[in-house]
Amino acid sequence: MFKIKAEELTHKYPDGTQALNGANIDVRGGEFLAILGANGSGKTTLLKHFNGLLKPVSGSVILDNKTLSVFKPSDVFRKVGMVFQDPNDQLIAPTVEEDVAFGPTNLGLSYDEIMSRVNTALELVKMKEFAKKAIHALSYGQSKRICIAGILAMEPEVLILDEPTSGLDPDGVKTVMKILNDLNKKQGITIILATNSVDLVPVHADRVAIMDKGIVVQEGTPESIFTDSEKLNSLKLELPQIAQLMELLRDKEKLPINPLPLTIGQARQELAHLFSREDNVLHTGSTLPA
Amino acid sequence: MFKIKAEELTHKYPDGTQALNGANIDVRGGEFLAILGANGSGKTTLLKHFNGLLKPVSGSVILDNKTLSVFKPSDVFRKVGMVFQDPNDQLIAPTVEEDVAFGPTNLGLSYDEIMSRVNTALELVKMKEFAKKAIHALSYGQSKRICIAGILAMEPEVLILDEPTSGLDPDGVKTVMKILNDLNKKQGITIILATNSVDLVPVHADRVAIMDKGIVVQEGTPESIFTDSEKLNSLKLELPQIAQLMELLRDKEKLPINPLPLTIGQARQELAHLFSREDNVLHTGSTLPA
Amino acid sequence: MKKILLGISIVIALLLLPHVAYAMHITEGILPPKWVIFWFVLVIPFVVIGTFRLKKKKKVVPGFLPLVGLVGAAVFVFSCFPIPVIGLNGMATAHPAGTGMSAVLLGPFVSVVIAGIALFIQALFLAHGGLTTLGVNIFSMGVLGSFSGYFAFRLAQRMGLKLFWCGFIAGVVSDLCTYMGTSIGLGLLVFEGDESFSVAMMHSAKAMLEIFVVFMATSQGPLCIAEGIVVGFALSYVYKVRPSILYNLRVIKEQ
Amino acid sequence: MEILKHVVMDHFAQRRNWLTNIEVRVKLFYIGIGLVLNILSNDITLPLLFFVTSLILLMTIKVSFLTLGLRMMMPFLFGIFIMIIMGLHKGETVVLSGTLFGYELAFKKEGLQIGLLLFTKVAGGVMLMLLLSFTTTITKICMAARWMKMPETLIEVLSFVYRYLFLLIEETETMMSSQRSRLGYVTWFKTIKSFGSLGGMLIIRSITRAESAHVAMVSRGYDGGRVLTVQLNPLVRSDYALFLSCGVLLTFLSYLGFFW
Ligand SMILES: Nc1ncnc2c1ncn2[C@@H]1O[C@H](COP(=O)(O)OP(=O)(O)OP(=O)(O)O)[C@@H](O)[C@H]1O
Ligand SMILES: Nc1ncnc2c1ncn2[C@@H]1O[C@H](COP(=O)(O)OP(=O)(O)OP(=O)(O)O)[C@@H](O)[C@H]1O
Ligand SMILES: [Mg+2]
Ligand SMILES: [Mg+2]
Repeated sequence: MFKIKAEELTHKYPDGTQALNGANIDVRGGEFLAILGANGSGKTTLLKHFNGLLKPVSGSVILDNKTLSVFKPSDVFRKVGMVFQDPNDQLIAPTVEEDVAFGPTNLGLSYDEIMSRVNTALELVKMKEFAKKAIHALSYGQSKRICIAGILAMEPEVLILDEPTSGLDPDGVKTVMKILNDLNKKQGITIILATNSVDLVPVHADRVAIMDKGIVVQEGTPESIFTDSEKLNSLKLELPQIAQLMELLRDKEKLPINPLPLTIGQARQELAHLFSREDNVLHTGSTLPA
Repeated sequence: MFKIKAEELTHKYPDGTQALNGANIDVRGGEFLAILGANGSGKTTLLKHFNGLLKPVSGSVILDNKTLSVFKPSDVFRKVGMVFQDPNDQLIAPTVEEDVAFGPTNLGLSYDEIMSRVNTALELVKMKEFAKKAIHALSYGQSKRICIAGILAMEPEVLILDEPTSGLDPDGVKTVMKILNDLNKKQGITIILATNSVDLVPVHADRVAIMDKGIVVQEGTPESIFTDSEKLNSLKLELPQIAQLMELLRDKEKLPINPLPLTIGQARQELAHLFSREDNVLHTGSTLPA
Repeated sequence: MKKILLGISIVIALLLLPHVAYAMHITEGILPPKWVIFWFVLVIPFVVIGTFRLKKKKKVVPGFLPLVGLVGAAVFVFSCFPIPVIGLNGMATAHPAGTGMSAVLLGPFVSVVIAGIALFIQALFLAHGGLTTLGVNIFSMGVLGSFSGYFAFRLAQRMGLKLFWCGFIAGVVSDLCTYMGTSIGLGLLVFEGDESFSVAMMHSAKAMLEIFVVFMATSQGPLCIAEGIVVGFALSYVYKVRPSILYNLRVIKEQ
Repeated sequence: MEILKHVVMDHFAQRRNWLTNIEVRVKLFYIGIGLVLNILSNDITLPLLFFVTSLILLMTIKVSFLTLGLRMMMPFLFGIFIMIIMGLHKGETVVLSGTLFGYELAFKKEGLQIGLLLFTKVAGGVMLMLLLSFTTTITKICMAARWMKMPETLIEVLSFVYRYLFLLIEETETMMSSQRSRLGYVTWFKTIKSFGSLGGMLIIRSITRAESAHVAMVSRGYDGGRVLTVQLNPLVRSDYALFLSCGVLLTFLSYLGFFW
């Protein structure tokens, strides 16, 4: 079943930029979808349609089998939470606790309920001890996590993130991605994430969609998307580092690698396997020069 | 010979944050130095000392064998150009041309000289046809290039860049890094670059420095720095993807890989080599299971 | 018959008025030359003093120029907030004047300059206001709005009110004065040279009052209050999050 | 913000066409004279002429009616409003009268005529202004202003406002979206409060941006000198020819008795 779905979405900004040109994408409940695409390909625009921040010029967004337009805005926001790229755009209250409580308060919950949600959300992003801190005293990675907590406190069913890892150090990237993975796998939250880091995608995403000039040009499992570097390059993208290496080994060094490993784990397995097979192959007459 | 050098730099922000704690680093003329470090480790603060934007509380910056403080500010800015992380902070004039001309004008050049520098700089970053465009009508990657052009027009000897690739798509990253590489190799400009993307470093940098809590904790060639993932992880960094794979192959699959390849090219060579050697090794009795 | 016609025109007028008030600035082409010259002569001293102050301050505080430019842009954006208000015509959105805010942050003279620039851009980009009417618009929004807002704020502060209330009063007063200025500008249009001065004055005053009442009754009355609250909240927000900004701009004294 | 999204855009002026290519000083000169003649005129012909000519010129560069309509809406409403005021306050011959909430109202013929004239002046004047703004970027106007020896400081502030306006609009929109997506705009009071913190964030934003812009300026050698430097090309013969043709046109119009 589809949780949320875009059908032939087009969007034109008031200045005439045609940012979406008939984008189609289905997102299943509980899946982790990554959206890739060059700068300006329409990722952010598409994401903003998913929670109704932008209205399509034509086409529609279907959430739980109903068009988005029949929902009350507040119901949509409750179901679909969005984390923007720049945490500074998003943290509105002076302290961490107040900020995370902002959404639940507007849901009209009781004080106890609000506080328990704030606590749970802060725990999920591992920032419990920062509850009383002032927002401006947080580091970049920390503010990112508070943004996520602020959305989690509204207990959304779908979590949308726009480039959640840009500007973070490798450790911060790992932490944020780990949190998202846990939310996805343990809590069953559907996650849609737009990103420019191709290396992250195969590790975390169940499915990938690639956007170009306002349409979704390709979609599928990471394995089916990351097969051909030329196609990707024409879309201003590239294979993950590991896949680039493996492709070279396959095409230039003629190693029998198939399918293309995308993650470090897969590559390790494949290579180990190859090395062990060499054993047998070599005895029956290898052609590799010494 | 050292082009620019930080000696025991300490810096404390007015609010009491001790951002630098005695940082030492030497940069040779014509080299390409990458500075790595976790969020908040003091990279930006250090860079801002190199062109005198921040004054050290103690310690000193040496440029061409003289302390920075004996230079006139305008001379420092002429020699050391800095590109900030957010292009919107750096581009202040309303059009591309005006903005690139801003630096040369402040150097007190003649109008013709200014215009010829503007043209050359725009050509170097391949943005000549955008000269008359309004800054706000540029895409992110384009504005990044204009930032670089604006500094190039001042014909600096040292170019400092703070996370020049964050927020760019893979193609944009390639383009910007290519421009920097050309400037470094062809024009002999010394480049200092702070970044969070470890994958870029071994491909482009001659030397790497790692910062932690306001000091430079390690420095050396990429090969000497990227040897040990545990050490790096403790600094909130990680090995480049390729190196991570190779390390696993070395440590877990017991492949005889030494030194650790860091780039795709190196890894390809090493693996091809290994495969061909297997030939010989295997005949003399390999231990890998089938 | 006549009654019906009148009724229709009144209904039309009532429907239109909120939109007119929404535009707020006097449109290009309305003022005759003598009033154009009159208003320009009246506001030029303020603009000149403002520019002069800016220039002097720019030398002393090197970062002052980008500061004024950016705060100017921010106030422009602020003045485009679609604030929902309830007026005669039901629920509508209206836009704050914003000069109260800029006067509090940067002082009244610089605020006049900023208002002038904002009006110039609005005239070109939005066709709100105009070029020949720039004078009268600078008078109402820039001069009246800034000075009244600034002094209201300082007075409230002197009286020891909380920052929120100081901002509130500044917002309300500057908004009111801006509309008063616009009403004066429009009312003077019915001023006739060939009547005796006092009669003509009476005439214009009546028109001014009518226009002002109409403005207030549609949506601008409630807007005053709303703008006051927004300015008050905005200032106290800044105070809570980054008080140093207010200290540095000398909006409030550091304890 | 809708209002900004729809109209604060200078992308028409960014395009290249024969109108944007005309030397900015020539354009300013023409529009300036047009605006002055417009408010000087005593009957509706000249304003209407300006309205129609500008409209036709704008059509040649493919500005859509919708765009123009959106921008003309406000001025037109203002024009109607002013017609009502004039109708109520000027002249003798009453054509319509009645009471509203006990308040005497009487429309007079002469007043309505004056009002109509004013209305056409609004149409003509605003269309002239749009002709300028659809074909000239603020940067060009800044350059021309400098050429006319306007105070440098004013021009610099104008260019800063222009440079950062679009960025701040965009950032404000994102901030507003994130407030909205956490239900910051559900009741009137919450809306007002959200606008308050939005205003506060906007102030903080602009001031930190100003600080970093200043840092960047300093690192590019700024010490209180000029911000804008690129100059206009000197006027060439064709520009003078255009200037001159204006003179000819004026004489011709005055010969036809347009001004008196
Ligand atoms: N508010 C806006 N007004 C006008 N055009 C816009 C606006 N926002 C985005 N665009 C344009 O719409 C297109 C799609 O933009 P969008 O932000 O969706 O791209 P993106 O894929 O998110 O890019 P990035 O990787 O740089 O974030 C771009 O050409 C962009 O310039
Ligand atoms: N203007 C400032 N005032 C006070 N503290 C600051 C200021 N700028 C930076 N800091 C603090 O100084 C420390 C070093 O900051 P710096 O910006 O140099 O880190 P960085 O290595 O560039 O981090 P990032 O990777 O996030 O850019 C951090 O703890 C930061 O919070
Ligand atoms: Mg985006
Ligand atoms: Mg930094």
